Order: sequence, then structure tokens, then C-alpha cells
Amino acid sequence: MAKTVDECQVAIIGGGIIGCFIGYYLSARGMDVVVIEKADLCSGATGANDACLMAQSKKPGPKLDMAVESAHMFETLADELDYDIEYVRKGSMIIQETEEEAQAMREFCTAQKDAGLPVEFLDQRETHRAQPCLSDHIIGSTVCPLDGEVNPFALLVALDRAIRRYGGRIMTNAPVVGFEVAGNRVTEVATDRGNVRADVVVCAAGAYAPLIGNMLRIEIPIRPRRGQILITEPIAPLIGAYVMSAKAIAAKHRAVAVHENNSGKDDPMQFGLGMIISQTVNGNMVLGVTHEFVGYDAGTSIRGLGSIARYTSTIIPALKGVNVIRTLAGLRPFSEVGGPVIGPIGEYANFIVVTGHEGDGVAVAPSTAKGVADKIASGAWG
Amino acid sequence: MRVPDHPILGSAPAAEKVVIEVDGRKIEAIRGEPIAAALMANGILVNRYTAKRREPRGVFCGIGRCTDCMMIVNGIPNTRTCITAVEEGMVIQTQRGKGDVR
Amino acid sequence: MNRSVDVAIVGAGPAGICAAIETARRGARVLVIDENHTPGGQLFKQIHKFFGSARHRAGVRGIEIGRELVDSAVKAGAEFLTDSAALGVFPGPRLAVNVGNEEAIAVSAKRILLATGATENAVSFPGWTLPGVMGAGAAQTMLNVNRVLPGNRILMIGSGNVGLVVSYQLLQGGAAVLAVIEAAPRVGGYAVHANKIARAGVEILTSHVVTEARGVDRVTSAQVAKVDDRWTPIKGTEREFEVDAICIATGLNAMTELARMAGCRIVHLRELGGYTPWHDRRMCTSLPEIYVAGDAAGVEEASSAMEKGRIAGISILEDLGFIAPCDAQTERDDLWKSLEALRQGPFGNTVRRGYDRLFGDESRCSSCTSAHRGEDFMVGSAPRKAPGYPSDTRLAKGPVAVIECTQEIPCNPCESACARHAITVGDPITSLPRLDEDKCNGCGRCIAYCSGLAIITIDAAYSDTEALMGFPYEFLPCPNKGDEVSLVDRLGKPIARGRVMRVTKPMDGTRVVYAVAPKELIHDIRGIKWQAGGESQ
Amino acid sequence: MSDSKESCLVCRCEELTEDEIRQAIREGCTTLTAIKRRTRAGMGLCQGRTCQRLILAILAQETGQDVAELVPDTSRFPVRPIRAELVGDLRDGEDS
Repeated sequence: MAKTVDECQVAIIGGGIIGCFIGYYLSARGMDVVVIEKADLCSGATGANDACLMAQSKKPGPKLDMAVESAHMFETLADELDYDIEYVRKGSMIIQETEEEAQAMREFCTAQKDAGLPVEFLDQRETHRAQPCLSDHIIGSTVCPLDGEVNPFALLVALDRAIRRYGGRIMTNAPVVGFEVAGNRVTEVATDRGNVRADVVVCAAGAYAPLIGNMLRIEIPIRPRRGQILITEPIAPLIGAYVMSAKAIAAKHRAVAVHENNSGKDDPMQFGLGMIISQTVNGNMVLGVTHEFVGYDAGTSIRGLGSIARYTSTIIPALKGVNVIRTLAGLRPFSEVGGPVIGPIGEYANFIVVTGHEGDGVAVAPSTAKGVADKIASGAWG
Repeated sequence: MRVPDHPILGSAPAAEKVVIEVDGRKIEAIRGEPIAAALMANGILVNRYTAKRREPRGVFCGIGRCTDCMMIVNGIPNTRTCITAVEEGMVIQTQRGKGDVR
Repeated sequence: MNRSVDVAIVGAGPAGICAAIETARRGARVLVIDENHTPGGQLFKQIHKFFGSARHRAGVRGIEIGRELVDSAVKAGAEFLTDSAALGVFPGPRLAVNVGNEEAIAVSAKRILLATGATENAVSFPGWTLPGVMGAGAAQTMLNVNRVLPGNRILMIGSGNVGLVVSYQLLQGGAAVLAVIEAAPRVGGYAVHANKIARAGVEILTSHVVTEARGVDRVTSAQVAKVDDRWTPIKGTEREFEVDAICIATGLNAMTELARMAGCRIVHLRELGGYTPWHDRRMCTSLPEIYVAGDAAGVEEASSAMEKGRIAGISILEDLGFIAPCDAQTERDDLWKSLEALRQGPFGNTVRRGYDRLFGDESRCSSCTSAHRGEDFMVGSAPRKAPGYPSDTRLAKGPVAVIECTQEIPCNPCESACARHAITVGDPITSLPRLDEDKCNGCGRCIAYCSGLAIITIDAAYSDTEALMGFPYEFLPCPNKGDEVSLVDRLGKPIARGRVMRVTKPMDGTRVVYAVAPKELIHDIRGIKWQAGGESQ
Repeated sequence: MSDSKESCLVCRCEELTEDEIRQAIREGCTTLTAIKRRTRAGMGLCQGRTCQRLILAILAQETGQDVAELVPDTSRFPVRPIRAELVGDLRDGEDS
């Protein structure tokens, strides 16, 4: 029996945005938590994303509500965490390149407006006045002033410090290798650096959640989906609101199978699906993002990088002359059941799974994590 | 300071002189030599000032890796002058902080 | 326009070009990719004569070797893609290459050889970011390639061969090198290199570090202090140097970015510069399609890089079926013998230990002969007992060579230079050169051939009060017959006056200046110092 | 302008001092990548090519490990800056 090195009320597997937020909200309510991370904080999908907190891309329903609630929570988080998480609210802009997309967006955004989301329709002239660097061929856009951006690295540093302030512990470089169970309860999480005993175990391991689930013979309906991203040199402010293509929403809206497996043959960005351009507070442009099923391969590919660079340069021509200095790829937890996988799963009442947000993890993390923390603190879960 | 005669390399081969502009001042350079060499030959060692501390930087690695010799060349910021060849009429500016791309 | 070739070689330095020659010569379609405008890598900055044996082009200047290698690679049919940086390795294997900053293409190849060389280690001290503080390699490129002197009063940090050789080359460019600052208790590079700059007046301060560089828009002064054995500066030992440039030569480390990106296994070998792609004796990394050579496979000298490039080329030809395995093995064995010859002697200890650890035969940890490494070498010491130093009786008889080569370094050009076979190095080539003082007639031919400029001639029978001494001279301006010069000792201190009797035409850049000197000082005078206009420094 | 050894710059591009690196290590960063995420050291234009070795030495010193046990940063395309326009040229397939 491996040595028990720590004991707590809630052990959280996964040092990404979801795991750390759950750790924060639980420890803020006086619960004793240990976050267990196989590498470093932010080394998964959280550290490899476009840092955009987007409500405008969500259909009315629970996901949209959580995105809106999270947006409001982000407003006060910097003070609450007493750390500059580089949260800025410059809004989001979904651009339309064809009349068909414009039509789809009108229907999509009208439904959102009815659900209370502040969305504005901009015609071609208004769109170019708002963002002069946009290519002339763009015919219009929709803007949501509620959407913002955050620096995921800074956010995790803030959560790390907050959890420690409340007495919580963070175990990095501690890959989970197994569990101890008793009846229908998980009693200990076994890691390379010793076991952690806990009353409740939360699995916030993102795309790696299925591997954790297998250790308990639990099938977690998640698949890793790779998103490649290009980072440019820092430049003076070029855009305000970050820019996304309407193609993904238009395709989703027309119920075209958006999530078809495009990692095989064709160009992952052939339809500009999910093209997104944002600019960090430091000035780097973030150009994304592919959606590929390639298993746990977090490498980049010539096809992926080439297509992102091509499409983003057609949307903002000035990008052509900007130097790319880094590329990266994140494995996002793609849910096979259409929505996030949240709650106790399988025969163990105190094994709570929280994953499946794919690219929206950061955007909905605060409200999702608070909800989970409430359920655990109240004893409803666990 | 240029070295026209060298004990091992011999005298410098005939080279085409060109004129480039650095922060509004015309200087003479040799076509094809790195911009940083032309500037250094004219006693100009500061290529940029950093964004945070506003400190001067110049050639450090000399092989295009460290990016400390960056200047705005023909309007393009973040250009590494130790590996960019001089051409007639180039307009070069000391870069202050981050480059401004339009 | 994407390309597809048999062998893609990243890096047109000595290793890459030698691999290109081997592979192209036997019919493989070879593409050599290099981000610089001219192929040749470090060779085009290395204007010093190379060490090693005749087979390693010893005695020839790096810049010459570079031209020869590029010519033979082109003749062998290798295609060069210069001004093109290989920016990534992808499955295939494929390279993403930025061609001339005008187009990016994918180059797929059956085998990729990473010969990207090494990069300079940085050392940080307050003020190290000031303009004027730069890598020694940057200063060498600026001077030897662009003919621009980075400063007039220069401080060199690091006394390895790079620090010593670049200091000497900065002197040749006309700069004053005030001192070489070495944190370790003794000089890291070859004694012959240290002697060359010491007799030119450069102070070599061992157990010292630069504690701070000062200046506003450029470096204008440097504070140096003595250190204890844990390299901590000792209060009160500070010295100030007025300088306008500081060069950093504190070692090199292999460029491993592409190897790491490809997924090659990386090991940390301090003896070879730090992180190094794991590879076997065929120069193949942990991935069968990826090979490494040159400093990218462990930091050594350019001569070794050439041999490692050839070995990689042979192994790739074997993989692709251009040559039979047995032939490949015989050629490799021969190349390995040559490589081992270069790694003999105390200076080879560290490198040999590194490769023993790499190839996992720790047991065969080579006998670390520490003799002659540097313990008995003190800058300025007179090696009267060295096998190349003639006896007093022989000196009295007339002209004779004096070889002050005291370390077992892999080098033997003096042996082949002597028409009368009066100098023998023998096998291994790291043996000290022995002078047969009876065969030697002091003709002085070996002076210009010695890569370390460690040979002079003395004719102590020239007159009853004077001796005629012949010194190697590689500076401008050069004195003429009849000029009066200052005669300096091994530390560059003027100890006598002399008159130039004869100056030879330069042999590959090296002249011999013959001057008469007081006979009683023939064991101390080791160089001349001359300032145009007659008055010496 | 003279600052003591501790507060002298280690990452030239992002202007981070030795103090800031040591502070990040004391706050739990155990790898080069973790230090990069917390301090931005290595995120500049040279992508850590100059500071990586200096930071590894500090990390080894602070954690009492040998540098040989430490892991370098993940190496990613491009190893030199390249205009986005040129990255857009990159396609699969072979033409010649």
C-alpha cells in the first residue's frame, strides 16, 4: 500500500482552469482541498487556448446562461483574487463573409437577444468603422459587448495563490496512477508522489479524463480534440473585440455536422470553421484554431498551421506582415454526448467528473466550478 | 570602425557603396552587408529601446537568434538587423518598445 | 513549391557539407539548407590555421577549408538552399523551410541530417544588456566577415579556445584587447593560443569575473574582481577597465530545437556542452530517419565536426541502399579512428568522457591523463625542458628552431613542414613535437606552418653580442628591414630594443620578422612590438 | 543604472530579473515551462534561446537538482520568426 502523503476533504485531479476554479470555490468556503496535477498548472488545454470568453457563440440554453453568469463573475475576480488576471472586456465580433452567413447569424442572434444576451448587428460600414483592419470583403458582423478575454496563465497563478492562502495544497508533477476504493466510495487517489486520502474526488482532467475513468472502470464519454494555434510577435493594438468567423455557427445552425472528423483528408480550416483572432494585453496576436481528432497527439502539423495562417490573413490582411514566433496545440475535452459531462458517474457516489467543455472551458469555468462547489459543499454530491 | 586592410583577409574587395537613412540621418554603407554592421561602422550601436525598462539594446548574438538588434526597416518593425542585408535607400529607425504594425 | 529529396541536410557548416559530399558523390539527391547567405558555417569566420593532422587539413585556415568544401560539395552534385531557415520538423519526415523570406515550403526527405551547429552560452551580470556587450562569435563575425571592428578597447570573458582565438583576431583587426577574464583558476584553451595573445600584451586574469558593466547607451567600463574557489567575488579586489566592448566566450551548446521538435531523445552531457540529441556511433538519433552531426551532436572542434558529418553521410547512404553495410562499416571505422585521433591528449579528456557516457561504455572511462593539460602551463613560463627546445650547446652553434609547444594537442603540421625531417610528432598526433637539433639548420620554414605560432628561430652565433631571432608576425602594419623594434618577453613586456634585418613574404598570411637581439636574452625574448612611425608601444 | 547581481536581467526579451525567476520557483514552479507561464520568461521574440540555459541553472540551484535532471522547454515551429503570410504558404503534398 503506497504511503498516504496528504489527507483532505476534496481531492481534485487536474490543474487546469476547471480544477483550479473548483479548488478555489471549495477552499473559499472553508473546505480542505488538494489539487493533483500530472505536470504543471495550465499545462493542458488551458495553456493552449485563445483565452477568449465567449457567450456570443452559444445557443440559448444552459451553456449560454453559464457563459453570461461567468462573464459577470470575471468582472470582480481580479479584485477577489487580488491579482492582475489581465481580464479585459473589449467584446467579441463574429464576422460574416457571405449573405448566407449573415442570414444565419440574424436568426441565431435574434434568439440570443430574446434570451437577454446583449448582441448588436453591424452592417458592412459599421463593421469596418469598428475594426478598420478587417478585409473589405467582410459584409457585416454581430458584436457582443459582454464578451471578454483573460490571460489563462495569470488566472491560474491567481487561483494557485488563493487556494494556498485558504490552506489548500497543490501537488504538481504528480500523475494519478490508481485509486483505493471501499464499497461505492473512492477513498484514496494514488499518484507517483504518494497517495492522497479524500472524502470526495473530483476528476477535472480535461481530455485525459477517460484515462482516469478507466482506472475505476468508468467510461467517461470524452475524446481529445486537437486545436492548433499560432502566436505572433507583440504589436501595437490592432484589434479591439476579438474576431471569429460566422462559418462555424452558420454550419451548426444549418445542422451541418460541424463536428465531422476533419483530421483525415481535407483542410481542417477549409470552411474557416472556428477561425478566431484575438490580441493579448501584451500585444501578441493569437490566431486559431483547428478541430482535429488525432488521439493524444499534441503536435502541430504543416496543414493545420498553414490553413490557420491563410484564413486569418484573409480576414485581417495586415496580419500577413506580422511575424509568427510560436505555435502550439492543445487537446480539448470533446464531449460525445453533446454537452459537458458534470456530476457523479459510475458506481462511486463520491467520484465527481467535471469535463467536456472543449473550447469553452475558460468561458464557463467560474459558474460551472461554483455550481460543482455548491453541490459538494452542501453534501448533495459526494 | 571599418578594417579596410587586414593581415590575413588582405585588403577589402571593391564594394558598391550605398546610402541609407537612419533616424533621418544619411549614412554610407556597403550593399549586401548586414544593416547592424553598417550602423556599427558608423558608430551607431543602439538598435532599439526595450518596452518595459526603456533600456538601449544592440547586437548580442550576431546570428539572428536573440532579436536584440531589431529595428524598424522600411516601416517593418522587429526586423533583425544583424541578418538583414543593406539595400540602397533603406529607411531605418530605432525601435522603441513594441513594433507598430498597420 | 514543395520539394522531395533523398537527404535533407540542415546546416551548411563543416559537418553538413562533408555529409553532403559523401552522400551526393554516390548518387543521393541531396539538399543542403542554411539560413546564412554563404554556406560554410563557422568556417568563414575562422581565419586561424586549423589543428589536427594533414588529413584534417591542419595548417590551413578555416576560411580556405570552407571554400574547398563548398566547391567539392557542388561538384559532387549537392544542391544548396541558402538564405533559407529550416523552421520546423514534422512527421514524414518533413522540414518547413523559409526560403529567402519570400516563400515557405515543405521539404520531405527519406533522411534528415541536423547539422545546425552550436550557439554561445550566455552569462548574465549587471549591465550585460548594454550595447557593446556581445557574444565572441558575434564580434568574430562582425570583424572577419563584415570587416567591422566591434570596439577599440575590448574585454574578453572566457579563456577557452574561442576566447583566446577571437581575442587574437580582434588584435589582428586593430583593436586593443585589455584582458581575458577567466573565472576558473587556469586557462581553458591551448597554451599556444594563450601565449600568442600574452606576448601581444593581453593580460590573462584567471580566477576573475566581470562583476558589472557600466555605461548609458553603450558599455564604457567594466568592473572585474578576483573570485574564491566557489567563484564568489572577493571584496576589495575590484579593478576597473575602460572598454567600449565586452565579448562573452563562455562555451557553446548544441542547437537542439529541431531534434527536440522531431521527438528525438535528448540527453544532458556537460562534457559536450549540455543538452545533446542522443545518437549512436552511426550518428543516428533515437528516430531512425533523423541523424545529427557536428556541434549539434556534441560540441567539439570544426575538424571533428567534419569527420562526424562524413560518418553520418556514410550511415545515411547505407540506410538508403547506396552502399553495402560492410563497406559502410569499414569507412566508418576509419573515420572513427581519425575522430579518436583528434580527441587524444588531455584536451580530449572531457570530450572522450562525454562520448563514453553517451555510448554507455562508462566502464571504458578513458584514462584521464591530466599531465600537460595546464597544471604545469603558466602563461609566460619558459618551457626549457620541452622536447622542441634546443640545448644551450646547440644554440651556441648557430641558427636553430625553438618549439614552445608543451601540451599534447592534436596537431602535426610542423612535422610535415620540415624538409629535413628534424621535427617529429609521430603517432598519436597529440605527442609533443621533438626537435632533432642536429638535423635542424634553423631555416625557419616551420615558423609559418605552425598553427599555434609557437615556433621561433635563434641564431646565437650571429655576433659576439647579438643573436638573430625570427618571429612569426601576423599584424599590420608590418615593420621593414632597418626599422627599430621593441623586443618583448612572453608577457608582452618590452625588455630590449632590436633592429629588423629581414622580413619574409607572407606564407598564407604569416610573415617571419628577423631582428637582432641582445644574446643574453634569447631565452626571454619571444616577440616584437612595432608602431608605424618607429616608436614602439 | 547598476543593479546588484540578484536583480540583474536574465530574460532579455521580456526583461525579467533573477529575483523574479527565483520568486516563481519558490512559488512552486518546478520546470522551465512552468516558470515561463508564470513570469513570461521565454515568451519573448527569441523564445528562450538566450535565457533558457540561465534559468535552468537558477532552477537547478534553487531546487538542489542537477541540471541534467531538468527538462528543456517544448520546442515548437518556428525556430525563427516568420511572417504569417509565409506560414500561409505551407501545404501538404509534394510538387517536385
